[in-house]
Amino acid sequence: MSVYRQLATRLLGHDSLFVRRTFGGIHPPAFKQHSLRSRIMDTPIPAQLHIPLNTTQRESLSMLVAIGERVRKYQKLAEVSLGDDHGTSLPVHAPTSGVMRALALAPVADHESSEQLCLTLEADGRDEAIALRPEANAAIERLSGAEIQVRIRDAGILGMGGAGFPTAVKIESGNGFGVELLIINCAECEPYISADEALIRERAEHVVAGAELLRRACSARRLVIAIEDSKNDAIAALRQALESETVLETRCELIVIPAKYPAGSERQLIECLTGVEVPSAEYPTGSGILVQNCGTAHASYEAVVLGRPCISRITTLCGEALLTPKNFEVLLGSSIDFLFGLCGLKQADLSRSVLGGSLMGRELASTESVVCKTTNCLIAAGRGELPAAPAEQACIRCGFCADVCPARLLPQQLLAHCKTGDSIELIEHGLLDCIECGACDYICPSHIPLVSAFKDSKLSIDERQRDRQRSKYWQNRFQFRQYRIKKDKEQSLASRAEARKSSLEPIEQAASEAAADGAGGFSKEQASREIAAAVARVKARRGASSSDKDESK
Amino acid sequence: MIRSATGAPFQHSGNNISSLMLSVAFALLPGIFVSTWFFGFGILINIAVALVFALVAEALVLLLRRKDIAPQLSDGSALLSALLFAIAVPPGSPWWLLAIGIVFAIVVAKHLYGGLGQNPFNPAMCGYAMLLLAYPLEMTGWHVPSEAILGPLAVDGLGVPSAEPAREILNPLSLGAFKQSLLLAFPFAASNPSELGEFIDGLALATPLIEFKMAGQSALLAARESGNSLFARDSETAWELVNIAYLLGGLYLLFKRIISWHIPVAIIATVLGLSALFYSPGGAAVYGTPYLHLFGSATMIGAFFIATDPVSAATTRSGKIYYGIIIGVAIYSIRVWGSYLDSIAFAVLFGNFCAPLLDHYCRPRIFGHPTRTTTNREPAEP
Amino acid sequence: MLPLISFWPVQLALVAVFCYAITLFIRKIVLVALQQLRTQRSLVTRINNVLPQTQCGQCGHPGCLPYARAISSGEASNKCPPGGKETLFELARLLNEPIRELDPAHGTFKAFSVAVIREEECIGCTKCIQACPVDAILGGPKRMHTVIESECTGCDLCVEPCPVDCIDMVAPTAVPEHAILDSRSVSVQKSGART
Amino acid sequence: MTNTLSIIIAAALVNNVLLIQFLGVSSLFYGTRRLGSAVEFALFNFLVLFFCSLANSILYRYLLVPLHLEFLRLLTFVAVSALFATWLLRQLERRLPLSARQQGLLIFLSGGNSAVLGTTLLSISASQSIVDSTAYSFGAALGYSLLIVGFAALRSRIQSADIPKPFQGSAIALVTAGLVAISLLGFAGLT
Repeated sequence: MSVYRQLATRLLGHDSLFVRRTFGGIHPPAFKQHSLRSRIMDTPIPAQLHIPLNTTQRESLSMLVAIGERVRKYQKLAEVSLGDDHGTSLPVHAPTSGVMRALALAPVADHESSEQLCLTLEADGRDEAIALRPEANAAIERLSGAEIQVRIRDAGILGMGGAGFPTAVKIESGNGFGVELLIINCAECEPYISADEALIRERAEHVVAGAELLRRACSARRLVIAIEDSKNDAIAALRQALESETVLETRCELIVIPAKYPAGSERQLIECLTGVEVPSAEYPTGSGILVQNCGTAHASYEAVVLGRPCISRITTLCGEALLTPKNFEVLLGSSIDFLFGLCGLKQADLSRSVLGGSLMGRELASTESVVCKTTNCLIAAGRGELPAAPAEQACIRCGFCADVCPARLLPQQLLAHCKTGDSIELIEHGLLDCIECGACDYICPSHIPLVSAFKDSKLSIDERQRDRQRSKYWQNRFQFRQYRIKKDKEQSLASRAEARKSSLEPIEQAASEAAADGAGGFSKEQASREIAAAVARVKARRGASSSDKDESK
Repeated sequence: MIRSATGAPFQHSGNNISSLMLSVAFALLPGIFVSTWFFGFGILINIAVALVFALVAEALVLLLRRKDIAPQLSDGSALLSALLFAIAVPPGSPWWLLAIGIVFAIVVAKHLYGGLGQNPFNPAMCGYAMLLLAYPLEMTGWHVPSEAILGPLAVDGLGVPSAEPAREILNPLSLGAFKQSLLLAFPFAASNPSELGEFIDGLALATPLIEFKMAGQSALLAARESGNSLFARDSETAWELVNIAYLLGGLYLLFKRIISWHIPVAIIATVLGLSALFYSPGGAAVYGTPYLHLFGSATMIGAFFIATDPVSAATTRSGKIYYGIIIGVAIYSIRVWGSYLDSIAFAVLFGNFCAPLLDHYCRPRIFGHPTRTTTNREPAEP
Repeated sequence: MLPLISFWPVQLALVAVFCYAITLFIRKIVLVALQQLRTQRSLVTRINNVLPQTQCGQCGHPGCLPYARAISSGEASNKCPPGGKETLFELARLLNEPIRELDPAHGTFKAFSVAVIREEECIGCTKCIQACPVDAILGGPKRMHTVIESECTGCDLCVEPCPVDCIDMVAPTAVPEHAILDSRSVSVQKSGART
Repeated sequence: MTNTLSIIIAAALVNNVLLIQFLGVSSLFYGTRRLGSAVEFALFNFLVLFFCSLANSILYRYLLVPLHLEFLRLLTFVAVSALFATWLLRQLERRLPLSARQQGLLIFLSGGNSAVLGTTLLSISASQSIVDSTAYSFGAALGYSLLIVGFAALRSRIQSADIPKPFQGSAIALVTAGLVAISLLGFAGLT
């Protein structure tokens, strides 16, 4: 997509960042005011923490502590390999001091996986920390991009917005493309979630400093902080921080975008600010743009400046079933039960607990799930707050869904093709460009679960494409075999001719024939005799074993 | 498809089909009110009859198909179809005409395709067009309650009253007029046949477009200028007001974002443009003024209420514009050059026929794709 | 109302609009035709790409490519059990035929399974090695054979020749490496709206 | 010019070959549901209809009438149509194998289609000059093709509909054709 690339460069070369109207979107009631009433609170240390390790496979884990060992706060517990394609690993640190008890699968409040391997840490309540080594300002200014990147990696920072992509990997993925623009995403457009807003209101300076560090890490030329216009306090705080901030060597811009869901979606945000549409199935880095969440920026600040690894995050606790909804700085591995308890959960009122916002969230099967690095919001929905959808009615093709779809898809047409299962039409209608934002479901007068249908269809398309890939592989193997057989035949013909001409050692001749003929090397009669004997042997053995089985039964 | 326990989203806007349908029905009220004011109770009787038959037909079909009756009856779609159909059919039509039309609409045009949301053609207009083809005589003139003053009325073959006024139009809101309308709708209720015969022969007042088509516009103007008592209640003014009432209803729908602007604007602009293009005061009278085309007949209700039926209309934005243009052109050409008097029904049906094609070819460009056509991401072929 | 436009310009305008519409229509036709021309040549390849490439021969042809050739010259497209419903559907779509049921004469749909040799019973006769269409069986004469699970197409062809019936078809234990997509197509977009 | 235009419109819409004249209706129902191949089919039929009826009317006007051989016209028309359609088929099979395979037996419909003969006969009876009959042929072929394409789109639209069992398949296609015919009847008198 060199056209887009050029366009991006041209646009970014000039002072061309301004707010554009993006297509679609909805304006759901936000329900953020309740959790924003109080300041961010620290939680007490729970008796037991299940620290999620971001993987389900023990093989990808290299433990640095033993079960039963005493650990201190900030101590590195394990390195989690991220697979070959990332080529790096993610460290996990102890949120408090205590004794390691177990390593087991446990439910986790993560958007992608419901279960992860967790390390159980029995807290001793003393909260003994290993000494952190904060850097002096001068030292920080001397740090190179690569060094910042290493520190971010060592702190084990994941994308705090919810997608959970390792930040260091994301930064590195931009290196090959040359990132022009870094956008710090403070939009937080989804209802209920207010963690980022709370964070900015109280620690705007850290966010800005972290943003600048991220910019240096990916050597972007421009740095933009994007925030929705509904967050007045946060905007004021950011303005103030930007004015007072002295570390910045480049101008960091604050751009206020209109509040709309999903304005905070990566692609939509980029389009809104730059007018560049990130090409389908490509990452924004291909267009020279990198987007990081403001929580990530804050964590990066803590990691680089304070030397503090990522052991906690800001999580919104809200919902009508909570007496005092608020934002907490939660230690990773705290259970949701514990957190709800801190907010005064009215158990009788709780109808469902949801991770994330009300539009893209996931219902949690159990409240024993633990907080991980991507847990941005936990909703304890009261009775009638997030009700189950009424019975689905027929699609009347009103087109409301097409009007709100940020990807400009036609959900009503997609639905018809989902019903017939026509994967080719589905791909042509752009199902794979669906970002599953749920705007169509929100607006649909017939209460059709469109996103669920699309997710299912995506899965089956994915499976089909996997089959295709496998077929392609088999096809290649088959063709290679044909080629091999042909070549073998030629070779054996040639070698026979050779053998007839020259007087070779008989053993070598036999060997060459064996190599050429596969089954050759001894006479046919002998072979068949041996096979028959072997068959008889096996039959005898099998008869014996089956009678053994009979006896054992 | 059943919403799985964990399926997002959990929040909903609160839109639902019945409230949409009821809003559309609500927006029809001013038009219905003005029509009643000028043309009497015929339209209300039409609505009542059509509604009863529509609901009964729908319930029967659902019963036959062993589906839940209550949720589908209460979604308001049958109600809306019946309303639109009843407004289209001339007041004073006998009950069986309405029954045949609406049963055809509900059963054939809607439920044979599987019910709400799946019919490719607008049910109300299917029923209406079928009646227009099958009962042309009953479907042409609007009966207006009247009273004989000078003996029997001479009516020419086309239902246009001859020059001499033989009857006087009753106040449409009077009790006598109501009785007449009722008897016209339910002929079997008449106490003696002669009473009925008098009404059947009674005065038929055509819409201005029909009149200008039949007699030429100059005749219409002449009749009006001469102060002919036939036009005591000036039918053209009445039609203007009716259309303005429907326009108001349509604007309400636009304001409530129940319909999008694309279809009505495209239709109105096309009709306006074409009629302005062809009209010349000295030229052939058959073309009619743009004003007459917009406010003289059923253009407004067609543009705002009938063509925007979401089920049978095109659904993409550009598709909606083309859909409106096709309907507009069809409306104008059928009115001016065609042989049918009413053009909305046929034009909308023709638009419905084109809608799937438009939906297929007028897709918007998907986010992140350089061109409108999505490339299939299959592995490249050698 | 004033005469907006006199007679001749009106006609000209109408003719112009009409000609424009016709031009658009013809252009569309030409584009479609050109696209078709481009895809016409590779009919066999296209069919072959839809087939599952198990090379199992259940269709009565020695491999998928020969069957693709046969289909392109008119043979029925419902003879491929390992392809499952998707292959039936896609073939019907490609060939513009109504979707038919699988021809029962050629087998039934089965879940994907791979061959496993019970190694203690193997006598090392190499018959299965010769039968395997994708060289997924390792072993030499008089030596124990084994199936490379990730390469096996589940074609069943090795089961028949084995003189001691020591080959079983079992459900695969893991998704083979090469079948894992590079995770671009679907998952890239998925996380888009989060943050 | 106006005359030509009105002939085209009349032939395409008002006297549509398929649904008003009921010539070659079978191609509507056996026709494909996929829009892409419906367009191909329609294009093929457009060529057959237009060129056959054009060739036939030229033959008729400039050969049969001057030679007073009008009684041979049916024979000639059938022969010419069959020849042309077969030739076109051959070309299709040779140059566009995928289309030929996709259309399958369907394309034979177009060769032996009553619409071909009907259009020819109507075009020579309905028109005065060669220009008129060209316009008529063009209009008829256009109407035919448009209807095939539009109908294919309609059918693909109702493909996912929950149609009652007794009406699935051809029955609902017939009902749909009837409704389309009603909508086309509205254009009656358009000249």
